[in-house]
Amino acid sequence: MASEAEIEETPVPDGGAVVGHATDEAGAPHAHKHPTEGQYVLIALFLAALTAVEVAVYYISALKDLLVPILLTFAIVKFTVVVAFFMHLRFDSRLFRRLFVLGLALAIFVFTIVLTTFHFWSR
Amino acid sequence: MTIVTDPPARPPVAQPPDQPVRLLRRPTGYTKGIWSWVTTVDHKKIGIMYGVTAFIFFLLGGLEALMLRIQLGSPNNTFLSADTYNQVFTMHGTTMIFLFVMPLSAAFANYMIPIQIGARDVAFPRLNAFGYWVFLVGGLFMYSSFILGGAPNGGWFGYAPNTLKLYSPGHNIDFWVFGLQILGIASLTGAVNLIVTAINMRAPGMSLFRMPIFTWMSLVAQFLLLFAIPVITVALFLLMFDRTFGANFFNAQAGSDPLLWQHLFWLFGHPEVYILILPAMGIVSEVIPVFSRKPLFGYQVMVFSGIAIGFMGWGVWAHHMFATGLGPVATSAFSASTMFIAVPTGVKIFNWLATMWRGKITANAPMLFAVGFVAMFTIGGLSGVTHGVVPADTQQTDTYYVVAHFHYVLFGGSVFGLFAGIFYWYPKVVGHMLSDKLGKIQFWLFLIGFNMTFGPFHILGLQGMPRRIYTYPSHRGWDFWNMISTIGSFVIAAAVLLFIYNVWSSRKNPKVGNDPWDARTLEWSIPSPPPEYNFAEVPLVTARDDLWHRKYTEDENGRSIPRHPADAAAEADTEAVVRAAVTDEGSGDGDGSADDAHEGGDANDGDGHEADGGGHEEHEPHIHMPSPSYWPAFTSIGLAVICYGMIYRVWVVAILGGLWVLGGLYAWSLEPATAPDEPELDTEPSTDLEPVGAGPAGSPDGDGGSD
Amino acid sequence: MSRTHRRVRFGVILALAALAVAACSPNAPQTTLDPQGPNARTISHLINPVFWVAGVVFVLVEGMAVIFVIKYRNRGDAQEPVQIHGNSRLEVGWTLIPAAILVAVAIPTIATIFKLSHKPAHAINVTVTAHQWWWEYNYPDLGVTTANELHMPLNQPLEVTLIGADVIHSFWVPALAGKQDVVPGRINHMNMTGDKVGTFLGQCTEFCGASHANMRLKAMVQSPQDFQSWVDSQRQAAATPPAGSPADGGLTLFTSKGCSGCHTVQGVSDGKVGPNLTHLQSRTSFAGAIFAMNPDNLSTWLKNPPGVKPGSKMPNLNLSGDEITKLVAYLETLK
Amino acid sequence: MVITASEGSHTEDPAIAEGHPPTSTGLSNEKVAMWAFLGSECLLFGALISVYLLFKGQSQPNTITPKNVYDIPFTSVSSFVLLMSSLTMVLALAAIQRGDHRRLRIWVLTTALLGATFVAGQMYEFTTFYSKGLKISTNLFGSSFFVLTGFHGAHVTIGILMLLSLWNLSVRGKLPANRSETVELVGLYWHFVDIVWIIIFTLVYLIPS
Ligand code: HEA
Ligand code: HEA
Ligand code: HEC
Ligand code: CUA
Ligand SMILES: [Cu+2]
Repeated sequence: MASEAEIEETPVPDGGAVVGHATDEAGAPHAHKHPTEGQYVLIALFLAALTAVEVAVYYISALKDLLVPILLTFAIVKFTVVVAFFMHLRFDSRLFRRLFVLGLALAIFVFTIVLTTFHFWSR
Repeated sequence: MTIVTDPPARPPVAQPPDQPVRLLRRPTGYTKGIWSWVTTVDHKKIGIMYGVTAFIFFLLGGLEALMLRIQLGSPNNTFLSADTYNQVFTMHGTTMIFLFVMPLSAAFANYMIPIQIGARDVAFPRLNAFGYWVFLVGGLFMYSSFILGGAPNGGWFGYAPNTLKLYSPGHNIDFWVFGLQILGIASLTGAVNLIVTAINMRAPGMSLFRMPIFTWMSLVAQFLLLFAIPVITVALFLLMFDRTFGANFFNAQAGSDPLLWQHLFWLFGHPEVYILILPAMGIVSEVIPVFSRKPLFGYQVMVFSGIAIGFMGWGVWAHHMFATGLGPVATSAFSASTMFIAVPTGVKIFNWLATMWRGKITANAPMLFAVGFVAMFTIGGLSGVTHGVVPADTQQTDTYYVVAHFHYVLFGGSVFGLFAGIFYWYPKVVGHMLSDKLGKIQFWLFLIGFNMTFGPFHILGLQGMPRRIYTYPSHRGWDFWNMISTIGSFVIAAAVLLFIYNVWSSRKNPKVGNDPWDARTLEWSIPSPPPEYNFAEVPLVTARDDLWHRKYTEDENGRSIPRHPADAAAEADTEAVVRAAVTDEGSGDGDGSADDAHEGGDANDGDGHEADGGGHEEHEPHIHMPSPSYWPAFTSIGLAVICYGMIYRVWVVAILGGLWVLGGLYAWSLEPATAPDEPELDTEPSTDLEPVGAGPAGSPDGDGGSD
Repeated sequence: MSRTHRRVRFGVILALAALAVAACSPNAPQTTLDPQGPNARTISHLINPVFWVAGVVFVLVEGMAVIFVIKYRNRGDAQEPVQIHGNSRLEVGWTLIPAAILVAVAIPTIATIFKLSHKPAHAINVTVTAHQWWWEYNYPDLGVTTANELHMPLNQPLEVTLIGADVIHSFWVPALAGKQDVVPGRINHMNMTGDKVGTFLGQCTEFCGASHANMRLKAMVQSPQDFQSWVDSQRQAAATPPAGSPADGGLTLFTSKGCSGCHTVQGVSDGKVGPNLTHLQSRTSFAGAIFAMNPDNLSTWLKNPPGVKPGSKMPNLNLSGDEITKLVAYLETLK
Repeated sequence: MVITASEGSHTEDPAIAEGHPPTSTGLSNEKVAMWAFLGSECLLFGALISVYLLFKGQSQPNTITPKNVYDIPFTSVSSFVLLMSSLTMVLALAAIQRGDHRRLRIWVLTTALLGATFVAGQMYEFTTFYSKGLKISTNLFGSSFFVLTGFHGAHVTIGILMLLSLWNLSVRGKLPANRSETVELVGLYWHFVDIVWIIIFTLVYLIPS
């Protein structure tokens, strides 16, 4: 039998299951850690550039067979950049990341399976 | 239920006592009578309203069940016409799941989670009230179909294309679609609210792994809701567009594959069934330890198995589609995933048994219902596993064998668990005991009636009786067991009536103290019923089962012994006096009399160590609870207006409803959480709050509109 | 606590009685427990051991629950129980053992899934089209079309192609095979074989609207010879009633009253909405196999189809009694 | 869903005055709620996008297909507009965190304006498609396209409403710097709507069926 001491007094990290640690880099606002306005503008330019390239790729017939992978990669990059910097997920509490990634991963997981049952990939 | 009529309404001390209640004026903590309920933002009152409403819907769903049973009691019966029967079984299933088990679980979650984690309210009290009113509006909306030309008749999972306009003209299905859409809003707001509450409102020291197991299981259920609701929302929207705007999502002639509906529905539907069972499992995990006078066996394992069930629940939905022709590969995969959900569930079953093992068991009503859960749910679970055996399921699916399975898990599981919770927490919520004797009789009637009603379904199913048939010919060998089942259902009905009588007849029972069961968790450390602010001083939690550890310690061979019996009693008395003085509410007295009302240990020990043991009355005036508000109730009604407008294609009405909702939300978000006439941090938040912008700060942000 | 005892006994007895009654129930013609073909038999061989496993777990759990409540009930002694907080070894144990049991169940399950999905050699093809609320059977290779009553030769596999005409239905003959949904927009397949001569009852099992309960069917497993003669008779053209006979009047009404618009009678009409009536009388039942085939039932049917079969897509044609007798007389000739 | 202002009652604790973190994680209720809500939204759009992918190619033969109607240059521009609105949104947040209310209002309005431009573009797109004969009832492509992009458009519209009420609050002096989080919350929602469009633009418009 595990003694009471083991069970009760052992400090159980909050991080365990679904949510962040109580004293997770939270508390004070993270403004100071956030990018500066200048950096924001740079990031935006980068995103704009990616978009431009995307559209370009769409028209370059030479890349026809590579089109899908390229476009997907770009989309994922843009997605991640916005989430990480504009939405501060890179600087904010782990809890926020967990909540969002949980939903995102779950969505990708289940809908991939759904599409598979419709033989989506093979058509 | 009589609870409603005598609410523990008490004005927050801060209120200037001379405030006339005018409709245009903001309701205050002083508002009395019906309006105090319409405008309340107190999670306890909201919990009570959830509970009472859900119970009434249980009666309706049960009434429908009895109609089903009368019709099926004998072959070629003509008690119900085919279409009426289809309406009745559809509404029975929809009611029991969406209007009874879910909201009753929500009732317990609302009432107990904040108290169990030592909070004074949920994170978003007005959103909480909104959730309740939306639920009520959704339920009434769906039931209004009975008087508006016919109730939904497509089954509780409304398979397309049968639910398309072409095959289901008339508004029956529309009421189902829009009704569930409304109820979804209620569930989603509730989920967000309770998740934030459990994550963010825990008292100091209440680490996640000290949270009571009921809070844990409800939290998991809320996460399932958070992610499952959007899926059915989409499914319902697609169906709505098909029916209302001629879209083609489920129209095979247009090249669609109607199985899409089944995937979307069960992608929601299976997590849903765990949403229905996890809170009940949480309740059972609270009740069994208390009445075995032993801690829950393997708390951590219980938590993790709950989480595991939550995760695995996302990988099995297609087990509802084994006969649809998914192909051997997909079916094999889902067959395996389905079976292995039995593992974490089994762990729970065995841990409950291990909790009872070598305990000191008081077999009173709550405990009997809890043990009944373990016994009956196992049967349902086992039939579930036989469903997972795909080839066998092609024989079982859509027969009464399935109906047997899900009634054993839903009634033998959820309902037994919820009744355990009702008998266990009733004294805390209402302030006096239910009759344990009547409770026990009800339990045995339940157990016998339940097995009489649903046990035969196993046989009927295996004998090939399909579900959802309004009639069946004789000489199929189904007559006898159907009759038995019908008789059984009336035994259950008797038990339900007995419960109603119990509530009524026990209303004069002596008041109980804080801790009538000699229980383990925080809710039992405060008065019964609790004051509006729950804890005069937020407790400092030092251990799992904190209250128990304030009362007991363990001797060298691990038996629990009272810490300091003497002053426990003493403090309890002083404290009773204190509270009686502070709150004009006699919850403190009658402690002694509680003993004879039940078999629970000494009613006194425990409260003594609660945070508000003496001397805190000067704190009280500074506890401002958020003020009541009209807006949640007001706003929720707009949703029904939208839906009626949509159904009858009176677009102006729909638009008016939309404006109604927007207006309500806007007024709501501009309204400070706590009325300005109370000295409040609201209009200009004091600086020590900014860092996290928590609390009333930020009230007026416009994002009330984000849907 | 002897109540508890009675409770267990009640439960166990119920369970046993249940199995007993269910297992040997000659008067349950639609039962799944008495397979009459290889597929159904494979399934029951798969599930029966699982039922026993479940039974063992059941007895185990219920037993412990009851025994603990009785054995450890509060006897009012002052001593408190030992506070046991958990035991990792035990918990791992009752995680792994069920897991092992389930592996043992999953392997044969998956094997059987694939086994049953194999397309049998030299099977007879039949296309089953599910309509609200009746079954249409088409033997493309034999050029036979009939309704509600499926004929199949002994020991020869039937390769069934399932097509949905309107909503989702589910085709099921418990004695021969598991059910298979009929999904509009998809073409599903299943196969079944009868290895005993006889008539086996089945029914639509996916809720399909008002008369879902009235969408039944029969599967008739015949000796090869009988099957062949049935096929031959089905191939014949429809009988033409002698001129002037009431049946002849019925024939004229059949076209004038619009029956011909929905029903096929070879050489007379080829309506596609309703069942093919060319050899109506070769069937023992009609309208989703809910009515026995006899003149009285037919005339009741013609009087008001939706009246006797809720929602039926065959409208009430407000026929006079005389018209009905004539029509029935004609239908009687469709041997 | 409705994520309203907090009424976190912990803040009334006498304890807090003594410097306790007002919530157990030290994070604000609203922000946790918003992120949970966004997690939930992932499944909403996940479902809608899957439905589109599943059906875009399933229309009956010789009915309108994406190729017939899409105007990639036009959509690229509106995508760009929405992308830039994310920039102005963060700038607005930065502004209020600096206590610069003038710039806050400018940027909030710009964001709303860009958003409105996007929605206007979408309306134009819908009408042209409609005039080309693509209706929600035309075929599966029509159904799934209008529903998916329509849902996104609705989200943008709601975002615009939220931005306007921010502006209105700020003008009425009801948006002090110490309540910058209100702006941050609206921002989170806004950026989410933007990233959803990033996915839609690629999967729906650029990747041909
Ligand atoms: C409370 C709700 C609830 C719960 C908890 C469950 C639990 C389970 N369900 Fe159930 N189910 C429903 C509600 C629920 N179900 C409903 C409402 C339907 C019908 C919907 C409709 O069609 O209308 C349904 C239908 C349903 C089907 C589809 C049947 C069909 O339509 O053909 C299947 C198929 O696999 C299934 C499986 C399971 C399994 C494997 C579990 C498992 O989680 C059970 C696990 C538990 C145990 C197994 C018992 C305890 C375990 C032990 C004692 C360990 C030892 C055990 C073994 C080694 C086996 N369920
Ligand atoms: C929690 C869920 C739950 C609960 C508790 C119940 C409870 C009961 N169910 Fe239900 N049932 C479902 C969920 C539930 N059911 C679902 C999801 C379906 C599938 C629907 C579908 O196929 O779409 C279903 C289907 C279903 C069927 C199959 C219908 C069909 O397929 O044709 C039957 C048939 O007997 C049935 C019977 C019963 C009975 C007798 C009870 C009894 O236990 C009810 C006991 C309660 C009472 C008897 C109430 C007491 C009321 C009074 C005493 C009257 C007083 C009233 C007033 C004062 C207003 N249910
Ligand atoms: C609008 C179409 C329509 C018309 C007109 C119509 N029927 Fe029918 N008939 C049906 C349909 C559909 C069914 C199947 C009904 C069911 O089983 O639910 C049916 C079934 C039948 C059956 C039972 C066949 C079987 O084996 O199940 C008979 C006999 C029959 N019709 C005779 C007639 C006669 C005689 C007339 C003319 C007086 C007629 N029908 C006119 C559509 C029609
Ligand atoms: Cu066809 Cu049910
Ligand atoms: Cu399921």
